[in-house]
Amino acid sequence: MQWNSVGEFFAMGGYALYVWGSFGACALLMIAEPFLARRRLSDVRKSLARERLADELELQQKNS
Amino acid sequence: MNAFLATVRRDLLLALRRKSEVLTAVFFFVIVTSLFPLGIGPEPVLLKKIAPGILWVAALLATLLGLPRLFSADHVDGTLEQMALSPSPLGLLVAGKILAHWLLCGLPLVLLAPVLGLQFDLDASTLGILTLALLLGTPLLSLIGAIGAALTLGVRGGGVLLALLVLPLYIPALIFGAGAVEAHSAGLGAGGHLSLLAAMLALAGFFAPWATTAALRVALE
Amino acid sequence: MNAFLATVRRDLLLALRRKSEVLTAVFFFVIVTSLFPLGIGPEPVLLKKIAPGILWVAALLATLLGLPRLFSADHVDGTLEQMALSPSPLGLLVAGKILAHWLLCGLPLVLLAPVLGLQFDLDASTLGILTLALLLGTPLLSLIGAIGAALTLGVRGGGVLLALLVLPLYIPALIFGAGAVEAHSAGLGAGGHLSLLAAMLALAGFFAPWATTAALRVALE
Amino acid sequence: MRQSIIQWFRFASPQSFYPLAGRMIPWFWAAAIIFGIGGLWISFFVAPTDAQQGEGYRIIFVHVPASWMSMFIYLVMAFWAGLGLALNTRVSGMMAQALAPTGALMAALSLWTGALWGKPMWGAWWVWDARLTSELILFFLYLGFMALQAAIDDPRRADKAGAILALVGVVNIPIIYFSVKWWNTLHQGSTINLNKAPSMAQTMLWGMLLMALAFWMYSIAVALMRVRAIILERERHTEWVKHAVE
Amino acid sequence: MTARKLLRAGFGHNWTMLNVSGLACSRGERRLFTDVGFSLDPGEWLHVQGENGAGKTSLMRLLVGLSPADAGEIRWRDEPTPSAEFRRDLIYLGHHAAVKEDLTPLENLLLAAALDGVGLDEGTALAALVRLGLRGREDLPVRVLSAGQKRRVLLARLLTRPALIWVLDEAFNALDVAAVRQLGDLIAEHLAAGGMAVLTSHQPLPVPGGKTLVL
Amino acid sequence: MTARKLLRAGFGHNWTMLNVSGLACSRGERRLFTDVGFSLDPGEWLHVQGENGAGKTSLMRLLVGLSPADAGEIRWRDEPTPSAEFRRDLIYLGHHAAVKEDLTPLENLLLAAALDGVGLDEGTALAALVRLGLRGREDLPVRVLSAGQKRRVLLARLLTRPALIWVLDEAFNALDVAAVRQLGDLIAEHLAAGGMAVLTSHQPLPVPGGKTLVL
Ligand code: HEM
Ligand SMILES: Nc1ncnc2c1ncn2[C@@H]1O[C@H](COP(=O)(O)OP(=O)(O)OP(=O)(O)O)[C@@H](O)[C@H]1O
Ligand SMILES: Nc1ncnc2c1ncn2[C@@H]1O[C@H](COP(=O)(O)OP(=O)(O)OP(=O)(O)O)[C@@H](O)[C@H]1O
Ligand SMILES: [Mg+2]
Ligand SMILES: [Mg+2]
Repeated sequence: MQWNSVGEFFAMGGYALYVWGSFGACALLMIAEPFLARRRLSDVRKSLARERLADELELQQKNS
Repeated sequence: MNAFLATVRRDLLLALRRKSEVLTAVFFFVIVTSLFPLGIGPEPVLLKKIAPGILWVAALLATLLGLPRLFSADHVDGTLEQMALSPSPLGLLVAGKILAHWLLCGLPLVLLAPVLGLQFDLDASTLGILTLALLLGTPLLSLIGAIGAALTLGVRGGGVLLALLVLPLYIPALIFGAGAVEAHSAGLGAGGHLSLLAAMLALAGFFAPWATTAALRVALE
Repeated sequence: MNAFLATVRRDLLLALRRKSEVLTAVFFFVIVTSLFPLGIGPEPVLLKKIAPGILWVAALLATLLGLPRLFSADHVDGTLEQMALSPSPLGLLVAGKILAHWLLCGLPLVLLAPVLGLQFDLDASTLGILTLALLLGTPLLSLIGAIGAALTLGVRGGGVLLALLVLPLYIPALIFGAGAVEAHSAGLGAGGHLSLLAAMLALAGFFAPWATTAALRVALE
Repeated sequence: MRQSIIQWFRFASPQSFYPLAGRMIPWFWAAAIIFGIGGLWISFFVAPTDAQQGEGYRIIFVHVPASWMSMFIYLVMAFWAGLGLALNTRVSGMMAQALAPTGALMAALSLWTGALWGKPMWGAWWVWDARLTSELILFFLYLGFMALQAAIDDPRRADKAGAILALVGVVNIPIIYFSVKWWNTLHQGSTINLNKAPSMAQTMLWGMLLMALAFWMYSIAVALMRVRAIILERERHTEWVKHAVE
Repeated sequence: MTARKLLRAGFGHNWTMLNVSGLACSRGERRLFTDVGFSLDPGEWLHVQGENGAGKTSLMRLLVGLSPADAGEIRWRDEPTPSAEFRRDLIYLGHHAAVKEDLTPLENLLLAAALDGVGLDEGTALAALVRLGLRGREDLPVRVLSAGQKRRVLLARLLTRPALIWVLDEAFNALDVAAVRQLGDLIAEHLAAGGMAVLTSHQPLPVPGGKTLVL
Repeated sequence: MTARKLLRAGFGHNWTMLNVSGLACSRGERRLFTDVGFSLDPGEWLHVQGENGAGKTSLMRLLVGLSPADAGEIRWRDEPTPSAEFRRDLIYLGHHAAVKEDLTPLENLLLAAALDGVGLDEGTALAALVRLGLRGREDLPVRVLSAGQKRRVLLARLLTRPALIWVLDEAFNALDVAAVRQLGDLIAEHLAAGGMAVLTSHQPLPVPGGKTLVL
């Protein structure tokens, strides 16, 4: 373990901007991407559910 | 004024509908600037020297590439006829189309130029001047280009003829635009170049829509 | 084979009918090369150094500019459908169109390059290499470009999208083409570069018409 | 033989693939997280400070996996695309479409982390080095693929056109790679040479390996998530989708 | 949306609304027609007839002011055209589709209205599309519509913008039997409300009455 | 130029020349038609009917092989299409003009024939144009022709290339009365010589007999 303090860890020996810039960008994008993918999935699901509901309503109308 | 805004909105909507279109003008700019180092070789000193020229030529070509579409789609499908017959003055609609063209093809280049400048290792103050020059220059390119687009409308061989007509007219913008950066690098100050660009922009903003409208009426005859 | 020649003849005839078209690709090439001295400044040593790169990038852009028209006119007016249904194999007709495109947009550049090279003060043997490299490279550009033109056919945002697809694929041609001249100037001999260009040309000549035909069939669906 | 292969791909219909993907995703996420934590631990707490580059070299632990993945994903994408074109299976086209954004993301990360590494090491954000340049071109190829697919709204056509482009690109990638390499090395050595990181310590190798595995698992997980969405979008009017989504 | 309110002043004068006299047109070395004249008052319509190439389209383009005549005069409300007033009173639908293939029918209508500077709410636009049988196609890009459906999108403009004079060049092309009848009804309604129309068609027109001009 | 000599073998077999069965086509989410089938033998023709957007054009494109069917089979001379033989026997004229606006009618005909790999001398081409009423327009660029004249240039291909089966999508559009009659005669001649035809039109067709398919 080469870090003596938390501050030293974050300073990264003077390369903080570059190291945290790299790791930060990776973390940010790699967290964002699955959320975007999931939202896409849930959007489709929602619209499918809406369609189902509309179908059912139409059916009810026909029956009554 | 309403019709003006409606035209801008319409053209933006059409462009967004072709999602890729907005981004691809930008990517063309990026790719063309990247082509030059590949053709010329990777020496940093040399590249730094020719960077402003390359960025300006690339911006000019990227604007040029979007020009044929400015009126041609509306011409082919008859919308332009409808515009000429519309109760709103044609000049207003044309001005709207030009503004939309700049928002789609010009503004993104201005925003992107600093990033590309970094690739050529330009420093911060040079990047500032470059961006400012492009901010003044790209609307000028759109305005002048619109005249050319209208003149070559429906003419056989349009796209290339357009380039031929418009590029010579772009030369002053290129000289003062790229010159501003070089003057700055040489420690001469870019003020003179920039104010000339601004003056040309004012002039073109006044006359170009008018000339474009006249050219369109001829094309419709 | 007859249908192949007929296609070439037809495309040449169509281009000649739009008289301006043949000349304007050439003028675009001339104007773009002339823009650089304006954007970069008139230092002869610098210009001489970047000349091959600039000529190659200009040739590449001039070819690119003619690409959207390669199939789109035939697509819009339904001729392409007729070609796909014609008893002659579509691949043959496509090869004919590519050859015609090269004759119209590539060959003139090759012929003109030495003249433009003189502007940049290149010596005779360098000019020879430049011309030879372009002679091998421009058909390659037409072949690769045809694939892109077919893929973007009838697609929203065509022209600019085409540039985005095709320019990255052009890079090897650019590097070896401009590299040949530089290697020659550096006394290293251009043989290696030129034979690589020739190899790529052979590869593309074999695969590109095939890929283009496949893409056209997709576009017609 | 050929018949049985075709049979197999018929079996891999969207209908059977959708729940299968759903069951696999958590496992890949788990693997990605475990490998990721291990990799990060090594990269920050086990790997020693580099003698020449100080702490700056730690960027390697994201840079190299991202670069590798960006290249590898293109191959996989082209594989699926070619399969779709040859056998006309529906899932293949969807897989190719699902992989492209992740590949582009990896290429972008490689460029970004590389630029952030270059500034302290070479004093420039960007130099026209062979490897950098070919990565940039790879990024453009991804964007071209995505732009082409976005521009065509009939999914069947989009798949086929995208497949042709991906295959053309895959032929070109080696050509591009070598041309850029030679372009650079044939030149007088005015560019700064990209020094290989000095004799990598065993621990660094392990760190990179773990991170690469994490990136790999991550890519598979995200691509599967996206492909599920794409399956539903494209098959929304089939009976099974109506039943699958309660 | 009727023509009535656009009529305003115009009655009680001794001039006709549209008065065309002495028109001549040549294309290349060919004289298409000379000395063509006619006049229209509210409620009247003109059927321009003639074989292929007789000059019907050319006449229409002169009439609306898209190309200049070799000779002759066109007066609208007793003023020479093209006047701003004429353009406000006019709808011209030509051979071209004049719809954006990338937009949906609804967007096409709304944007066309915005460009003309007339207000149009979505409800009215939708009603026009439904009336023209495009129910269920409001949200598809026009590109995928059938030939007849594209024409219908164009024709919907007749319902969304009030105009006094309709100039329709082969508007019945590509329409099916039901749509032809419907367009006929539309024109008849327009005439009854005091509108005017100039039509060409090679088929018999389902509109009663009307003057005839044979080129 | 007649279909007779193209017939060759084909009689005395127990299959029909064109046999279509179980065709299905969907566009977007819409099922346009399912299980469409018909067959044609020499001298027979089919009238495809249906309102705007019913799927007539889509059916024609499946038939000639421009887009793939969702299901079903098309057999020509007892072989599945698209075969090289089918393409040799086929002429398809669609909604599009498919003529080059920059070329003259004569050049258009000659080049179209050359692309198809069939010989065509200038005399025959000229005769076809004259027969279709384009006398005096042979040397004008197609661009300046009227809408109907453009269609006639396209139709002239029917006279300059022998083919067994004509697939004509709304070929009667934009034609004047005389031209409609003439095209009807042309088709009748073609059928009498053993040809086949698939036609769509919203107007009544001036060709006697014929099967009907309503979509
Ligand atoms: C934008 C800039 C950069 C880009 C696009 C980039 C791209 C790449 C690529 C594509 C690879 C994988 C190559 C392979 O495995 O053969 C790679 C690996 C690597 N890069 Fe970078 N790089 C960049 C900047 C840098 C910088 C500045 C350094 C260090 C000073 C660096 C050090 C490395 C190392 C050590 C490897 C692993 C070497 C190996 O596995 O052979 N890179 N980079
Ligand atoms: N440059 C020219 N030289 C000679 N004739 C020309 C020229 N340009 C156009 N024409 C002729 O002028 C006429 C234009 O006709 P127009 O388009 O007005 O016909 P139309 O009555 O609308 O016919 P259609 O019923 O086919 O639509 C055509 O006969 C065309 O051949
Ligand atoms: N993506 C899509 N989603 C839904 N419907 C679609 C889509 N693409 C096409 N359609 C519909 O498919 C039909 C295509 O019809 P087609 O062009 O074959 O009609 P047609 O019978 O030739 O009509 P017309 O008489 O107008 O020429 C149209 O009704 C159109 O609205
Ligand atoms: Mg007409
Ligand atoms: Mg149709």
